[in-house]
Formats: sequence, C-alpha cells, structure tokens
Amino acid sequence: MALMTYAQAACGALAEAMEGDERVVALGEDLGRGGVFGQYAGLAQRFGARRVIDTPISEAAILGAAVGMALVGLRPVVEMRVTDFALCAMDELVNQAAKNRYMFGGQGRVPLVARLPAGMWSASAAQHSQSLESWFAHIPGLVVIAPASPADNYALLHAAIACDDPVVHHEHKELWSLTGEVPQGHRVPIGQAGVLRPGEDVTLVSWSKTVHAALDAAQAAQHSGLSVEVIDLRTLWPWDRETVLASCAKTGRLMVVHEAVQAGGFGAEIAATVAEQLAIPVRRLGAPRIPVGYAASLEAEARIGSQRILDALLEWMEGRGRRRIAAAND
Amino acid sequence: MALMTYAQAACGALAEAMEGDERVVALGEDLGRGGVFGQYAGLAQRFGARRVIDTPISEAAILGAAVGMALVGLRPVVEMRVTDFALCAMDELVNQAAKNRYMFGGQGRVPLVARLPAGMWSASAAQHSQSLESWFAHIPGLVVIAPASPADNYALLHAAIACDDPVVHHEHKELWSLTGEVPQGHRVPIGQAGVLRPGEDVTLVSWSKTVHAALDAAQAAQHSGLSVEVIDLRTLWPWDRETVLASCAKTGRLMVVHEAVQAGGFGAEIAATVAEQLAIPVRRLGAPRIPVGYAASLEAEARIGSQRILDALLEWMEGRGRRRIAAAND
Amino acid sequence: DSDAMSIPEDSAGISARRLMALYRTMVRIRAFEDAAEVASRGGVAAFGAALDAHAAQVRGPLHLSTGQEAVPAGVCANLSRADYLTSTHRGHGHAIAKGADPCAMMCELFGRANGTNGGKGGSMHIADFSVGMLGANGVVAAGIPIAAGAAHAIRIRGGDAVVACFFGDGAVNRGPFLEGLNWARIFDLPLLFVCEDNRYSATTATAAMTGGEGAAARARSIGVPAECVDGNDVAAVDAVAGRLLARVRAGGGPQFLHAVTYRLKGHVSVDPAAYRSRAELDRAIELDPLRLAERRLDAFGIGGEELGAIRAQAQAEIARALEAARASSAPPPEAAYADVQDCGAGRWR
Amino acid sequence: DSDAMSIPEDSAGISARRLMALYRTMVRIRAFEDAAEVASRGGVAAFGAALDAHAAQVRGPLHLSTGQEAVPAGVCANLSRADYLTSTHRGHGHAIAKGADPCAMMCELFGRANGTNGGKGGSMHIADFSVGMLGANGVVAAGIPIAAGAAHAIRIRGGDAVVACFFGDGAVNRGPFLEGLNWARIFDLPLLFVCEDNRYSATTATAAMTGGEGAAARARSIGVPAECVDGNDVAAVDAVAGRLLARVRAGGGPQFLHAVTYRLKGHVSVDPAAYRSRAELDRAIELDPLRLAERRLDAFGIGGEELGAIRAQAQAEIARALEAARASSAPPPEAAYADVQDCGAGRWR
Ligand SMILES: Cc1ncc(C[n+]2csc(CCOP(=O)(O)OP(=O)(O)O)c2C)c(N)n1
Ligand SMILES: Cc1ncc(C[n+]2csc(CCOP(=O)(O)OP(=O)(O)O)c2C)c(N)n1
Ligand SMILES: [Mg+2]
Ligand SMILES: [Mg+2]
Repeated sequence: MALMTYAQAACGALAEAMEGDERVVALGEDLGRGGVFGQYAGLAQRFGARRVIDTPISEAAILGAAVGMALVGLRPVVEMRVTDFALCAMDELVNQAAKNRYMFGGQGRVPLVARLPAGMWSASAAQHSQSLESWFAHIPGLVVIAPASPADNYALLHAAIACDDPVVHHEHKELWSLTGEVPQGHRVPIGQAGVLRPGEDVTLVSWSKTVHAALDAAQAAQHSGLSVEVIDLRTLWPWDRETVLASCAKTGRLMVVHEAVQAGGFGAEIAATVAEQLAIPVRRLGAPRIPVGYAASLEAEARIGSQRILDALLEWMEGRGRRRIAAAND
Repeated sequence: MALMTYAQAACGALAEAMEGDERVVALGEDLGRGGVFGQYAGLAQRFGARRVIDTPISEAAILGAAVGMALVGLRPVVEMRVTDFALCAMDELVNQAAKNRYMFGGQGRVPLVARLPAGMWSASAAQHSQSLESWFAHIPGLVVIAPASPADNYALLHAAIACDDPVVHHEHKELWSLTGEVPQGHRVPIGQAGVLRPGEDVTLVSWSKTVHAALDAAQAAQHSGLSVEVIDLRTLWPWDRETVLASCAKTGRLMVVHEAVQAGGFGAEIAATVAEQLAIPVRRLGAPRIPVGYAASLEAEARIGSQRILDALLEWMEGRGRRRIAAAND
Repeated sequence: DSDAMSIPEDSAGISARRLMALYRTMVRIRAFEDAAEVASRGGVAAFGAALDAHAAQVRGPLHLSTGQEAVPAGVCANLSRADYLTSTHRGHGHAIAKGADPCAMMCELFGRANGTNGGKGGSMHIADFSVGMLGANGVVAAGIPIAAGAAHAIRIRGGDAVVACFFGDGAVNRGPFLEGLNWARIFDLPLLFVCEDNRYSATTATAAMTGGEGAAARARSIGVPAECVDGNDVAAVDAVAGRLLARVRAGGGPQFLHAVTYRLKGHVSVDPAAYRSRAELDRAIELDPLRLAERRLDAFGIGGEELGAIRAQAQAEIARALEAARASSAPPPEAAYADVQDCGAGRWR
Repeated sequence: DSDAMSIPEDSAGISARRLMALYRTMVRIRAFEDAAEVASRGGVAAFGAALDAHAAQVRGPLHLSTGQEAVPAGVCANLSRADYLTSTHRGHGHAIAKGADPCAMMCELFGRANGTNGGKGGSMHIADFSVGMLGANGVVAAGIPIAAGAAHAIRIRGGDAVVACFFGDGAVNRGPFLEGLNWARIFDLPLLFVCEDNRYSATTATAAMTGGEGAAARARSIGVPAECVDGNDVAAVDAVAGRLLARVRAGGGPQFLHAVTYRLKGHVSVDPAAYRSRAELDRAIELDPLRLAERRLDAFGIGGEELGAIRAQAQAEIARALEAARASSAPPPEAAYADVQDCGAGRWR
C-alpha cells in the first residue's frame, strides 16, 4: 500500500512490467527526460535508452514502428502525449495495429499499448482537450481503457501491457497529480467496472476524470434524498455490461455522464444498450458539441462538473433542478 | 429529369458548382483521369488542371492544403478515394479543418467538402471497407452527409459545396453505379431526412446504402402485416431529429439500421436520443464489431442486408424471427 | 542463399546457376499473376468495369506486378527465411520471392479457409509470416514505419535478421516515407528500403507529382545511402541488393535501393491504362525482365529447352494451385469472429 | 516594405534605419513575452509545475520565443500586410512581426473577449487574419500543408501575395514536412519556408533525432532551393529572407530558409530546461540577437539613449497591453457556442 500520484502509479506499473519482461519497451517523445508529466520519471536511467526510447516528432512512425516491433516479439508501450496528437497516427492505429491480426488471418499479434492522454488540460484549448474514446471503442480489434484513479491506472496499465491485443490506454490529462492509495500488487482485469458507491434510485455510469464529479454529485444528491449508485466503467471496450445492466435493473434508471462531446459519445452506446435490454428511462450528460475554448468562461461550458451532474439528476428525478443544465442545451 | 448513376450525379453537381462559382476547385489523386470510379469524368478536360487538381499520394497535404485554400478564398472539394485513406489526414480534418473557425475566434471559415466514400467495396477487406460516420458526427465543427441515391448525391453535394462549414460527404463505395432519376435543379437542404415509406407500426431509420436494404425489408414486412415507416436520414450531423421523433411518436417503436459497426455507431446516438425523449422501445442493428474479411462468407457476416433487417424486425415485433439475427450475435 | 555475399560487384559476373534461379522466381511470379488475372475477371468494380460475381473466382482489387518481377526476385535472393519483408498492395511477387507457397496464396485469392490468411485478406493483404513476409498492405507507404519497427525490434532483441521494405514510387510522397527513413537512420537499423519505381501512382505519372531528384536523393538527404539500379535487370538487382544487404548485415545501418522498372499491366486488373501510349507500352514490353533474362541466359548457352522446362514447372505449380484453390472451401461464417481480439472476444455488439 | 528588394546581398550593407526598425520589432516581441511569462506563473501543470489558478492571469501552456526574435523580425520585414504567414505553437513573435496588435494579443492570452481570437485560442492559437497571420498551431508541422494550400489559392486566384511558413527544427521529422514541401514544389507555389532551428524539440536535442544533413538538405532533395542563415543575426536574416522572397515574388517557386537560433527559455514557460548545461546557456546568452543588434547599432553610432527609447516605447506598449488585458472582460458563456458552425448551429447535443 502506497500513496502515489496517477503519474507515479503508471510509472511504477511500467517499471515493474519492464523489470518482469524484457520484451516490454517504451517509446515516445521526451521519454528520456521522464516525459513532460513525469510519467516516465527515472525509467531511462533505470532501463537505458535502448528500452526507453526517445523518438523524433513522428507520430505516424512511432505508432507504425510499434506495430512492427510488436510483430517481431516486443511489447511496446507507446506515448502519444495527448490523444489529439494521435490523430497524426490514425492509419497506424486503426488500419494497421487494430486490423493486423485479423486481416493476416491470425498470423501475428500486435500486443502494444498506445497511451493517449485524454480530456481537457486546463486552458489548453481546442487541439489539446479532446476525449475520443468513442472512436476507439468503435474499432474492432482495439481494447479501450480509461482509469480514474492512481490505483486503477497502476492496475490497468499492468493489464494493458499483459494483454495480447492493441490497447488504447486513456490516461486523463488533468489527473496526473491526483494522489491516492495504490495497494501493493493491485490488479484489475480489463473489462471489469467498479461500483464505487451503492445506491437505489438511479445508476450513474462514468469513467476517467468525470467519475470524481459523479461521486461528488451522488454525495450531494444524498442530501436531497436521492440514492445514487455510481459505476466507474474503467474499460470502454469490452465494457462491463453485466455490472451496468444489473445495477440498472435494480435502480430502474440510468444516467451516463462523460467529458466527451455527448453527440456520438460512448454514453450513447451505453444508454442505447440499456434502453434496448431493459426498457428503463435513460439519460446522458456529455459536453455540448463545441470545441473547447481557451478562456475559463468558455472552457467551463464544455466541462461536466459535479454541479451540472447534480442539476441534471435532480431535474430528471424530481423535477427540481436548480438551473438549466447547460445554458445552451437546446 | 434525367436518369443517371450515383457517380454521374455527383459529377454533374460538381460541374455545375464549378461552372457557377470559380472559387470551387477539386483536388485529389487521379482526378485528371476522371477518378477511379468515374466521379470526375470529363471535369479536367472541361475546367483544366488548374481547377481539377491531380495530387501526389499525400493525404495529409491534400486535406491540409484544402484548409489553406479555403482560408484564402477557395471552396475546395477534396477527394479521399475511400474513408479508410482519410485516416492518413485525421489531424488535418479534425484538428485543423473542424476547429479553425472556432479556435481563431471566427476570423476565418473553412468551406471545404471532404469526399470520403464509405462502406464496403466488394471483397476489398478490412482496410477499404470502413464506415466511420459516427467519428465525424462526434466532432464539433463538422457537417456529415451520407446520401443513398443519385438524386440525393446530386442535391447534397450541391448543398455541401454551398455550405460555409467543412463537410464530410460520405458517398458509398458500392453505390457508384446505382442508377436513378435526378430531377433538374433538384435540391435537398442539409439536415433534412426523407420519409421514403410511410408506416404505422415501427420507424426504421437508416442512411447510405443500407437505406435500400431497409426499404426491401419494409416491403417484405408488409407481407407479414407489419407496417414499417422508413426514414433516410441523409444528414448525420445535424440530423433531422424532428422528423425522426415525430415518426417515432407516431409508430411507438424505433429501429436504426446501419452498415457501420454497431458498437459506438451513430445508431446509438439516435436510439439513445429517442429513448431519452420518448421513452419508447428502441433497437439497433449494425455490423458486428469485427473487421471486414475478404472471403464472401466472412464479408457477409458484416453486411446488414434486407433479410437480416427483416429478421430483426419480425423477431422484435412479433417474436417470430425466422432465424437468429447474426450467428455470432451474443 | 549464403553465396549472396560472394557475388562480384559487377552484375555481369553472375553465374548461370544463379541467374537461372532468379529467372525461375520471376517465371513463377508471372505464372501466378497471369492465372490470378484470368480468375479475377468480373471481380472488381472500378475504371468502369462492372462486378460479375458469377464469373469471378478471385474477387476484389488485384494489383499485378507483371513486368516488375526482377525487383523481388533479385532482392529476395539475398534474403534468408529468417529475414523479414514488408510489402505493398502489389505484393504477390514479394510473397513468392520470399518463399511463400503459391498454392496457399492462390487459395487466399480465392477466399479459401486454407489460404495464407485463412481467406481474411485476399490479394491486398497477402502475407506469410512463416517465411518472414509480414504482409501486403492496402495503404500506400504504411509498410515503411512497420518495417522500421521490425528492424528496431531486431536491434533491441539481437540477432542477425534484416528487414527488406518494399514500396512504390508513389509512396515517396507520403509522410511515413520521411518518418520511417529518418527512424531507420537515427536508430541505425538493419533495414533495406526498396523503391519499386514503376513510374506510375495508379493512373498518375509519378514524375509530375514528385519534386526534386526523386527517391534516392530524398533517402540520401535523410542520411540513408542510396543506389539506383535497372529494376528490369534481375542480375543487376541481385548484385546491388546483395551489396547493400551485405552492408546492412555488417552493421552499416539502413540502405536504400531505387529500382526503376515498369508496370506492364494496369493499376488494378481492370484498369485498361488508357492514360499511357501504345508506344510507351511497346517500348516497355521490349524491356520485359523475363525477356532480358532469357537473352542473357541464351548468351550463357542456356537455351529454349531448359527455360521451357522452368516455365512448364511454373505452369504446373500454378495449375496445381488453381486446382487446389477451386477444390478448397470458403471459411465458415464463424471464422469471421476469430482473430479479432482476445480481450472482449465473444462480444460483437 | 518595398525597399526589401533593394537590400544589398551582404547583410553588412544594412542601413541604420532598417536595423533600428528590426531591433524595434525584436524588442517589442521580447517585451511582450517577458510580460506574458510573468503573467503566466501558476498557469500550467507540466514539468512538475502545479496549477495555481489564482496567481495565473495567463493560463495554459506558454511557449516563449525568447532568443529567436531575429527570425520573425528579419523575415517579416520583407512581407507586406497582404502576404500570409502560418505559425507554430511558438507564435507570439510571428504575430507581432507580421503586424498584429500586442494589446489584442495580450487580451487573448488573458482569455478576454476582445482578444485577437475572442478568447477562444490563447497563446497556442494566437492569430490575426487581418494582417495575414493565419494562426499559431498546437500541432507540430500542421501549418506546413495549410501554408501550401494558402499559396496554392494565391496561384489559382492570381495576385501578388506570398506566404511565409514558419516551423521548428522538430517539425522536419513529421510527414507533413515532406508532403507540404513536395506540394509547394510541384505546384510551383509562392511560398517561403522558414525553419526556426532552436536545436530543441521540447526537451530533446533535435540533432540526435534527425538523420542526414538536416532541414536544408531535405528541402533541396525535394527540389526546394534552400539557404542557411545565422538566425540570431537579424540583419542577415533580413538580407537572406529578402533575397529568397524576391525569388518567390519573381515566380521562382518555393524557397527555404534554415535559420539557426537558440531558445533561451524552456520549452514552455514552466520548463526549467534542466536537460541542458549552464555553459551551453551562457554561450547562447552571449549570442542573444538583441545584444548582437545592439552592438551593431553601436557601431553605427546609435547608442544607449536611442536604444533605450525604443525599449521604453516597447515597455510602454506592453504596459498598456497588460492594463487593457486586466481591465477587459472574459467572453460570456454564450460565446462558447458562437463560431462552431453555421449548419447545425443551435444543436449542441
Ligand atoms: C494512403 C493511400 N492513398 C491512396 C491509396 C490508393 N492507391 C492504391 S495504390 C496507389 C498507387 C500507388 O503508387 P505506387 O506507390 O507507385 O505503387 P504502385 O501501385 O505503382 O505499385 C494508390 C494511389 C492507398 N492505397 N493508400
Ligand atoms: C504532432 C505533435 N506532436 C507533439 C507535439 C508536442 N510538442 C509541442 S512543441 C514540441 C516540440 C517542437 O519542436 P520544434 O518543432 O523544434 O519547435 P520548437 O518548440 O523548438 O519551437 C512538441 C514535441 C505537438 N504539439 N504536435
Ligand atoms: Mg508506382
Ligand atoms: Mg525546436
């Protein structure tokens, strides 16, 4: 049991994986100096530049090379710095990594982990703030993970590295310094959600940073007499349908909240699935379909904070929302 | 009124737009020879290589250059050959074209049309068969279109070129030779769905090539006494929520069918929206989450044909589906 | 092919035995592709051609390397089975030259369960990992970073293997060309780049789309030594590739081979290639690498009979392949759900 | 700036008046960035720095071009307002040199409604289309194809404007560098590429990541003529840029300027740049382009007083900018929904 940051937890998991399996290598820009968020601190010193590889600013080659490395026996962990830059490597991720095993008839495997830090990074504006997990969940061949806590980042990065499939590991840009307990040898299997708070009246599903807002909202809702069950999905694909459906069957209502744009977000998949299977009332709360603006007042419009979640819950459940969910929600 | 193919309809619309506005240019690989599907036939001869521009195999530069062209007063129509290759230009489309106007505070506009032919193209396997419309619908700043008929391709390409926003225009790879009537001067506004067949019992929403399968299934369902209303969405963003909701309110049931992978497909957005707003039963039918295989027997598993739609409808509506929807539907 | 190292610098020094082996490889590729072309009629809708699902045994786009056989034959004669190769959309020649079984390949083109890829890939994704052929690719230039990564893995893990990375002249205008070559250079990887310059990027003359002196100049500017070769002269390709691969194996880092050749067929099987003149094609036919090799072998005193036997063997091999492909069965529908991914397998919607 | 054409080949021939103008531009950039840096303390979480939302007036990553001012100053002295410029994440200097108003820029950095971008972009997207400054960009090398397209539009529509495309040394390893240069070459576009080589790609020494002879060699291999210049010598930059832009304007097609300079601050404002030695930094400080220009002006007999006045003016300008920025208001929440798109506006979920 140790107290560590989300970045340190990832660093620890990677170090252990590299210690335990010499096929594990890390590659990306600036890794030799520990990565710009410290998530690789000390690794180059410990494992050498041969295994903690500094790369040119060549996202396509970084991901493409990782595919080649994986085919020839390595287990590369690829750093993309932010999801937004991974857009420079979409062919490599979606056409190559995800489809290699299938289109070659199972001759090879591509056990790579693509770390795509997602979400906003305070005041970084439109090109550094995207949450695109629904894109990757849509792509056959990819596993998609989005941990919300240091413990889960530790455990799920371990699981991702151990996985024989290409995994998109979405850390959150604003969680790097979040501190939490990480139990020694902690493990969480891919595909297992966590019920973080039990409740009776409504199921609140979220992932990544928004989980914390969801928990706060659930706490606050308690004061209004509303019992909210909070589920941290943790894995987007394969998502833990059993846990979500069981909770929804119990509470009879589902709300999915996420930081990504609501339209076409992964909340739609969950809400649609639950509506199809259980025919219970469902709601979603995601960002409005706007780019993230720079000024705090603009950025705030795209944030799904606890107040907004609480308002949406109360407005829906009891018709006593304190204000409109989002000024411009039409 | 003229009978023409889907490719000819697009060619005609582009020719008219170029005739009417000298700011309209087309660029892409092999355009000078009419494009490999004939969708640019004769245009280079008519408008010259200055306006019908042959490009190197440089998808990133093609889309990036189109952004620059648009900022400096042109209205470029960009050919990507297949959606799958546009993955080589995702930064340019999503980070640059879609966000330019916003992140620069409205100083510029990017009136470009990105033609991304979507869907399967018989026996072309995993890297030439993708339907990614839900990706683009998820991106603020983009308009997304997917016409199903020659008339709509004609009208919507006109509308896309006239639009001041960046538009993703998804033609379908297997519709190029589809023939149909195109009324002289035909126009369809972006955002307007078409009710192709009125019905009472269930609303069937689709777009692009799957519309034809949906119509066939509706026709066949009639024999089983089921009255199916078929809506061709035509525009994915902004989608015609009013028409869909009105139809659903009338029929009391919604099924969305599409060629794209069901998980994270745009059907989830429609189903979730309808479930939220009307609390009626909803169903989706999209492709299983598998890459498209080459052999006909494998490819068939990923196809959403009329029989599969009919089976799903009947199984849902009357519990008398003739066989399991998809062998591997879990 | 350990004698690769001892080839004289001058390709004229090639032995008759070696030239016959190279010729055999080329003939086998030609026979395979000729047969595939016939079997593919009606199989693809593009360039105005319509689908005829009944007629076609080989469906989907078929990119023939007819006229370019000397490049894979010459290069792969200097590779061993343990070496790796990445290919393009035009990959039949690379596969055969690297040692893939044409029968399994033909089964793949026919979409059979016993094809190299189990029917999942077809021509555009033809691959045989068991001989180090890491796959044809539907995306131009996509193989370049993959090859760099494969070579990087060799460097990290140790071992003698090298990687040969094939791509076309059109690929030099895609970003991954720059990124992949730079990668190979700075990490000093055991990698031979092979640009198969057939002068065309689909229907477009590549020269008009390419600034500067072309592929080799670009490679050199990135620090990758480059040589040019007549890509229709299989002995020359063999000699130069052998020399470059010897440097690669000796730890000399990445090398680049620019092989100038010509695509005798259209871009895909259905492309009538109306954008080039009859005269251009006629000149090119004169330079058909098989004819060149035959003339050369003739000078060695190896005549019609011996060459006829090689051709007959190749024909027989392909006849057997066609027969097997016809007799084999398609993958069952369930196979569509195999090899997607381990984690989440069984969850299709 | 029509006298740009008449500058002697030798930068030593620069007039005192012109050098003073260049110096003024550099001083204005320096003053702007120094002030922005102070205002940004606590504004970004990276390199171990924590957010302090109360302290920070300028939030988010701030990339300072301190030490590199001679490049935009020298290049933009040869551009007119009608010309276009594309920039990088490190764009303050480009904007000021191209004629943007530092007051509106500072308001943008403060996230004000009256900022250049209405508060939507901040430092990383600083832009002033009204002076042809088409925007800083958060994605390395993304400006290159955009610049090619802008120049292409000029070529198609006619007119005398040219485009200057700035990017860093790290950008030469991204695919769009190749694609954009090739595009400019084959379409013969009116475009000056400017590589601001500050030796670093974030925390990484670019040389170790770059194969071959570097930026200029790569440009030449693509057919784009290239010259190198001491990017800290503003007169030299002015002279060489002037010569290259004269060629561009005369229809000579794209040209390439490789300007070698140095980034005196960290990659972003919070980066202590611990990866480089004090000695390296000290040497670089000696070569600070402002000091070099001051020495040169001194040789012209232009002394402390006149230069002090220039600096004081710049300080005053920035003081006014800061004041305005502090006094201005943030965009209202509704503004978040403006300028997304016309078609579908009002539909946010
Ligand atoms: C990224 C990408 N863009 C476009 C295509 C369509 N395409 C397939 S092959 C080809 C021409 C490739 O030319 P070259 O690299 O010279 O190879 P060749 O076909 O001549 O063997 C094109 C444009 C593609 N497959 N991938
Ligand atoms: C495609 C992409 N990859 C990575 C980054 C992160 N990043 C921002 S600036 C930078 C260094 C750029 O180096 P260079 O081009 O030399 O410009 P400089 O910062 O030195 O001005 C990096 C890696 C990015 N913005 N875009
Ligand atoms: Mg070619
Ligand atoms: Mg730099």
